[in-house]
Amino acid sequence: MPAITLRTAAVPALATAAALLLCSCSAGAGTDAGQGRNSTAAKSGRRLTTTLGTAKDSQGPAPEVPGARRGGTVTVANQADFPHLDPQKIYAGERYSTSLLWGRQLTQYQITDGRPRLVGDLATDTGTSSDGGRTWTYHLKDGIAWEDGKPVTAQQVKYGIERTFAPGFEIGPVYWPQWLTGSEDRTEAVKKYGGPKKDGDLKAIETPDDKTVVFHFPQPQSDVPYMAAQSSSSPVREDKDTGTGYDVKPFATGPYRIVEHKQNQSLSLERNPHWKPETDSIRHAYPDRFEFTFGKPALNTAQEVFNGQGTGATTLTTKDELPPELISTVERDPAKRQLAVSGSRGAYTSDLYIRNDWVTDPEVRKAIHYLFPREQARQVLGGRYAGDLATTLSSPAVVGWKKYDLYPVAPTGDIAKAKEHLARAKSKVTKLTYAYPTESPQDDQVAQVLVDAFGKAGIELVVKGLQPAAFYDMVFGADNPYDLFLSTNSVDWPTPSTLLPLSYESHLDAVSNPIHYGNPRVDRELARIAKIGDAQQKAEELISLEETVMKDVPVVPFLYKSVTQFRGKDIGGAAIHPIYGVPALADVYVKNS
Amino acid sequence: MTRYLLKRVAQAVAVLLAISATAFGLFYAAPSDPARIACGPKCDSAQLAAVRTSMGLDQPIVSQFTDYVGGIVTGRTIADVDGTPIPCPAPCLGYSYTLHQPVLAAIEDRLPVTVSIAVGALAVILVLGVGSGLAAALRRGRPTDRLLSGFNLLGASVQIYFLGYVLQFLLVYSTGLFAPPRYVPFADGPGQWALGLVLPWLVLGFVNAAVYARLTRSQMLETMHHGYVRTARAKGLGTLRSHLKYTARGAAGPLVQLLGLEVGALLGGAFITETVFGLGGVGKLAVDAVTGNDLPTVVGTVLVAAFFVVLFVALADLVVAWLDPRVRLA
Amino acid sequence: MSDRPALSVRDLAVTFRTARGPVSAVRDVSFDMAPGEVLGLVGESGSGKSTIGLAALALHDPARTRVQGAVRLGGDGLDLVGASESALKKVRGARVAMVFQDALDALSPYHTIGAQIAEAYRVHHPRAGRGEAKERAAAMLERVGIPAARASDHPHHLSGGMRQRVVIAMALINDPAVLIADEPTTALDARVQHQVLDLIGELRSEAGTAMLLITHDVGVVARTCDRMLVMRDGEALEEGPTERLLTSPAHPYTKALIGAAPTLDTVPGSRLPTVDAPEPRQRTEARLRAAPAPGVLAEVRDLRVDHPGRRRARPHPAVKGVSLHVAHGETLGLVGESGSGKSTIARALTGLRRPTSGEVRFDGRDVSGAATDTRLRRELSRDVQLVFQDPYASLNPRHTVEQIVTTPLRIHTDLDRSERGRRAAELLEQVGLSPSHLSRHPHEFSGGQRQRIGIARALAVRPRLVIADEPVSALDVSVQAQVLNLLMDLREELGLSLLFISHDLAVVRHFCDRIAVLKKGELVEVGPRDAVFDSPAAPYTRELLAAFPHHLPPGGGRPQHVAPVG
Amino acid sequence: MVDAFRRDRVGIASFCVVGFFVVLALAAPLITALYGKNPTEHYGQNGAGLLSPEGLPLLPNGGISAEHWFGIEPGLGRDVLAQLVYGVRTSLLIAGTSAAVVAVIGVVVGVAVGYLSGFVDRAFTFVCNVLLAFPALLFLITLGPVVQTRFVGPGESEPAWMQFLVLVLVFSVFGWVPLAMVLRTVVRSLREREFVEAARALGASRRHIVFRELLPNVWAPVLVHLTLAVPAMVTTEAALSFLGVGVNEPVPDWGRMISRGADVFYDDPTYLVFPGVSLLLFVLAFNLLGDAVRDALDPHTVR
Repeated sequence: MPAITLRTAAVPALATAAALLLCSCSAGAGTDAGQGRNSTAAKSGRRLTTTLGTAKDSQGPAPEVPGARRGGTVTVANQADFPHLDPQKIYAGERYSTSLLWGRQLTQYQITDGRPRLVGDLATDTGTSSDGGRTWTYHLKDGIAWEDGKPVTAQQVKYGIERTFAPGFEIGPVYWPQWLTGSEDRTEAVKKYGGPKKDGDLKAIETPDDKTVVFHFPQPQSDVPYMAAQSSSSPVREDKDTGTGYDVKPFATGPYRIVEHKQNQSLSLERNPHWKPETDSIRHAYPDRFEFTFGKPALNTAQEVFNGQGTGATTLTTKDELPPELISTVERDPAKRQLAVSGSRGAYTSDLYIRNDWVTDPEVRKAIHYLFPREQARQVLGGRYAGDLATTLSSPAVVGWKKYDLYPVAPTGDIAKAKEHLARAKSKVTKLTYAYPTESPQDDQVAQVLVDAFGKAGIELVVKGLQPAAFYDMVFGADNPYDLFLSTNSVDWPTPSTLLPLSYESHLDAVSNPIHYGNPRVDRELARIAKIGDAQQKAEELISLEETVMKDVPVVPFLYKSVTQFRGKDIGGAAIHPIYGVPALADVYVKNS
Repeated sequence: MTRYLLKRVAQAVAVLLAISATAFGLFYAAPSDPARIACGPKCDSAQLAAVRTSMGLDQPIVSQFTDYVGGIVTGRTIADVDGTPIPCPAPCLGYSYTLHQPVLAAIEDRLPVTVSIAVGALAVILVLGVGSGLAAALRRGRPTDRLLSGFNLLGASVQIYFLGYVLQFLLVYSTGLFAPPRYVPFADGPGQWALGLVLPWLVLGFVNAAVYARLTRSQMLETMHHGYVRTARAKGLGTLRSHLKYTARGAAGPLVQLLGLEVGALLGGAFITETVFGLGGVGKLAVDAVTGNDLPTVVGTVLVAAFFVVLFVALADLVVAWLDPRVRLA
Repeated sequence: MSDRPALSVRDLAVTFRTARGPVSAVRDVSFDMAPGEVLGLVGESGSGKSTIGLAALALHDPARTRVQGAVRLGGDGLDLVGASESALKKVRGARVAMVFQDALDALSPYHTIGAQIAEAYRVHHPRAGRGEAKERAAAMLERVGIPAARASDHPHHLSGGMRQRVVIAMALINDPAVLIADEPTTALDARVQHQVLDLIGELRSEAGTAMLLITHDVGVVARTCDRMLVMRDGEALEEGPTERLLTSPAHPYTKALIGAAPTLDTVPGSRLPTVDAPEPRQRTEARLRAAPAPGVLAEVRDLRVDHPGRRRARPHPAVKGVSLHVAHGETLGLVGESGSGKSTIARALTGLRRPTSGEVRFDGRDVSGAATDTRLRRELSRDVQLVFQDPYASLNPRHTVEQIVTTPLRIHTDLDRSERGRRAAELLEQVGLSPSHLSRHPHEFSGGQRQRIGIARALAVRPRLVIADEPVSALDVSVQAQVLNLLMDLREELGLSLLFISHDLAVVRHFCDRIAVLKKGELVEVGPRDAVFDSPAAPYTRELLAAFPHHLPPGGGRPQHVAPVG
Repeated sequence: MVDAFRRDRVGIASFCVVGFFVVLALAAPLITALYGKNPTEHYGQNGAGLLSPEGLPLLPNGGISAEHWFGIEPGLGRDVLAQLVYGVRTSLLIAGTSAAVVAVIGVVVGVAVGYLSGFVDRAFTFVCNVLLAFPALLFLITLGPVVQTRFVGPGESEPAWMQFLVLVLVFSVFGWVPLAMVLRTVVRSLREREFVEAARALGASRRHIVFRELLPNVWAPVLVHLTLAVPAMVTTEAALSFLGVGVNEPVPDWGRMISRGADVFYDDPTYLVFPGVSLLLFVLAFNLLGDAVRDALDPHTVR
């Protein structure tokens, strides 16, 4: 290279680096961020009592949100797109909540002052049972229509539920197939009826006229009104059923319809002219449009929202949570603190799952219970923002929840006690494996926290980070090779009936019972309780059985999950949906600006 | 010429075939089963087998590959997970079971973003890299040269993921000097389009410009010593004019070739830039596909990225031949 | 035309700034050129002659060069030193023009020759349209003897001579008052050189342009210049009318410079004067055959060598059926212009090129296959060694002199390290270098020294035939003389047989016993030295001889300008 | 050459900085022992008063204190200085090994192809075209998990050496191409040089020509290429960690630190600045060294 080289020019480059170094001073989190100051972190696991509304409650329109205005465009920014929009494939709180914008079900939760009440949505009420809970009847409201103006019929509701039997719909809830066929599990159910394309008409559902749906169950069912609120209970028009395409762009019955859905990029909603507020006691439709954007890192979205940059002022998130990195910034500034939308994340709990058939010795599981560094792990996940430390299996958000703490332990863990229990174990445990999805660096850090704690108790914890897809594949697969993993789960609706019977019954497959828990006494109890038709009694029995299960330490309760999302300053009405655990979009409006 | 083009096309096809075969073989060995992911966790083995059949995963890999290549040429019909036939016209790059759309359509959706990033970044590279390289060469040894070279050295040493975040924090979120990075289609207003992308352009351009600045400078200095530049000055041409007309022309060859490679690479997706600024281009699609184990999309994006590289490298060769009549295309 | 000199240089000093401090290239040079006069600037490489040429157009990079003194033009007396860039732009190409040495380098490969010539016109005739400039360029091309139709060709389509004509056309299109010609013909074959010089003279005298001819070749000066100025190490040594300087040089260096290059009149085989020894001990008589030839040592019979064609093109022949031989103890000279196949024959003889057909024999043995048979080549190289033209390229830059000189010993002998070292020292002494140089690398040596290293390497295994391929043509005249002297001494001492290849008739005549003349791969004439030079049989030989510059200034026939003594 | 290098002050300075990093890498255990911290201990979590409940350092400037000179890591509260020092080790080990492999493959292939030409050359060009057009980063992202699931049993963690090996392997697969291409061109022009012909004329064998005549002439471009390739590999490795597919916890790694630092940048910029600036310095020094080596080896350089 001829002439003067570039290197004599290193000096400016170095100077820049040095300047960068100098201006990087920052205030520590400790300057005014103490433990006891105001925090936006919500108390998680708020106790709930979900009531069943009456037919009157089910009549629209929904009670106005005070101060709400019509008009404007709301931007909903999340890093990830919805994996599914097909109503029969939707099976997660945030998707339930979002799909309320365009989808309607037989029943739905009406929220007033933060209290949920189950009311009729398409149906006039939450359903009437007869025959000891074996027959449930729903009548459809008048004036309910699709986005093209055609009325919603009972046959379309039936068709929607029939779809849940079809192949490809395994990812949705299994209750309709199981209940309607009286089967142990879905695999058995679909042998009896394989969906509308394969086996045509499903006899268990009758539609005597366009307005009436009658369910016939071989066994008594008490939770049908709740199941009727699930997205699976949405009507589907056979002529609009585009198969997998329906998963990208479903046909609307709710207040909005989907204009365009570019996957992982955007989803645009506009008003559905054929939706009538007077038929709907749940949803509001204040904004003219909803624009969902996907792909932007949560941190960027948060910055824009808190600073009101770009469309930030009219943006809110339903999936992206307040990044832990921004917590102290937000807490320092009251104006920003207001923009955090927090609450209990429905009935979600996070637990350390232990494969009971491998870590068979309860003493070892107890040792894990004692050494588990709850506080440290939670600190990595954002401290109290992650939720409150749990002592029970079910969330306080479940109807009838009772507090218990079978093996009290300090939040930071009790290594000495753990060692005691390990000493009592029949065979010495020196090595355990822990799998986790590598979704965020926090996952890696939690793993390191665990390695540290297990190490102190003399157990080598082998940690294995897996791609998220591979992780879920693996730990819920029949041949899951890992001893431990953290899992966040929820009951499907706020009664205890979907918790123990669907996860702690020894015959269940790995997907439902990934810890392979099996206790003959619990099995017998569950069989007995299954026959109870009275919802109230059933709930009570299940709650008391929970302590019996937890005596075995099948899992280590970790957190009652909290959620903190955020909204722009011009977004009104954003509050966490008490059931679905995300901001309820159906109540959101754009403030006067 | 025609003969050259034909030969070139044949070479390109061979390269692309080799790349797609490699990608196919590699991602086939990926950790999780695409069928299981498409089917969901609650899928039993019978359902899984059905899904595998409809996805064609039960075929031996070689026949899967030949089907794939056949699809590119003639198009084909692919069965979705539930057996729904999906038409995928030529050039069919497969069908994404996660996105429920043909891979090419998914790429086409995101290509505008990637093209927008590439265009702007390229402009920055040209102005900042080539421009400062030219200026440094013309003022070699003087403070301008040192300053520009230092600036470029910094660019060569700094990382997008470091600089991107720091600038984003300083210029967007702390001071609001720049609009938050986002993609607005060009058709919705060129102003908005440019405003949303200016920061990614600057960062990507700055980091890549260094190579061009160095190459431009050293090429210019090398060419400057050629007699014909002196001849031009001896004719009475001004210094600047003779450098621009003669030196620059002589120095352009390697630059054009590097640019060809760069344009190709940029159009294949700027993975890190797109990740840092949250822009949903082809790079993001590819990374998402890898993490989501979306095999068809991964192979498709690899192939498209390689296609752009091959295409623009070939174009660059043509430009070089046009620039330098001594180069014979053979 | 004014009475003032067309170009007047006063106390010119040029200093380059380098990382290791200023380097003075030219000191206190003064001279005048009358309008229409031809001044020869003569000197060896590094004497500063080209620097003066560039200074006359103020083409030095001001950032790295300091020019002092004055360079005044005739007419308005503009001093180019310190003139503004805009003033200089008007001068360059219009009033002072330049012809550069290497036409291939001086012409832009990217533009057509027509465009390049037209540009030279348009720069100084801003109002002239494209069409006019194009016409002017075409006319100028015709004047330098190139069909105007070739204006749209690129330089690489033209031959070396034509390229030089283009450069001349470009320089003269604006009828400059002063033409600076920097080694305008050095890269060309003698005949072409002759034509180009004639062309310059013709065009120049038509327009009355004064010319500064920069050259290392005294022969060129002799036939072209009115006056000459001898430069050495940045200083002007001697100036005067060409004739006077050539016949009675005052300065010993001038004397050496003139005598160093053999001419067609020097006594063959005599020791040549060098700068260090301007008065060599003269061999009084021409070398006779050192030893009578008892037989043929090496020969080629009906040798044909084809260059492989590029890709699918047809191979074209480089040597078309040549039969030659070198007898024991004899020196055969191989003469021809570039592309005549001289080097190809040398390479066929050393086993580096495979003959397409014909026979190559050494000492009676068929060695045609040596190029493909490593063992055969190895055996052949024991007896036949090659001295290369380029002393820079033929030595591995990463090796020490010892490694270079001992490589043949490693290959061909069982000598151990210290023995090889001793032999290397001996060889260095033999070629006039100090054994203390053994551990140095080639780049620390001058061109002449490197060529000595090359000769030492060739002699290491005591070969029976040395093939010297243009061994002195890359060297300065005085160094050339030294190397020729060395070769002659070694030949004497070791009784070598030599195949000596050169394009320089005088050198060949001086050095060789027998001469073979090649033309385009064919043997034109072969015979004893005197026969070939005194009574050439082939017309081509006569043509070559006619084109060769003689030292003595031609008696009259050319307008003589009386130079104002400066 | 050494003399030329010695005269180059920036070159010497960058050489010192690079040397400093190499010493850091080699002496990491010693340094941390003297400093009294280790890179894997969760100081912030195990000691009180260092991290807020949300996991951010309580002390200003990322928790810089007499105890923790460069502060502590948000979240786990590991010592930043100890992590940085061990991070150099990771970077240099991977880049150094890859560079060595690249050098061997590049030299062997480049020199062989340059000398042989013909069919070998066409095959080589094809392979180069394929590798150049291949999106290398995407390949890198995918390969890690593939190797992990194929070669590591579920009950074992992927050993650190295997992660290193995968990275080295991939860097080598893509890294030798430019070097071999450069060497091919160099050797092709060398082959035409007269000294090679001179060696042939001396009767030298092919082996002699390749090893004694050609190889000594290619080590200059090799050295230049490698000094510039090392920082490139270090940054690519960091980029992979940034994308979440680099070296796993708990092996300290600059890329992961930067990635994490980018997350917490708004509250704790110090944590981004230390690894970010370290990487910048490291790469800058290596780039400068590469330039210096190039200049020192290039006899034509006029400075």
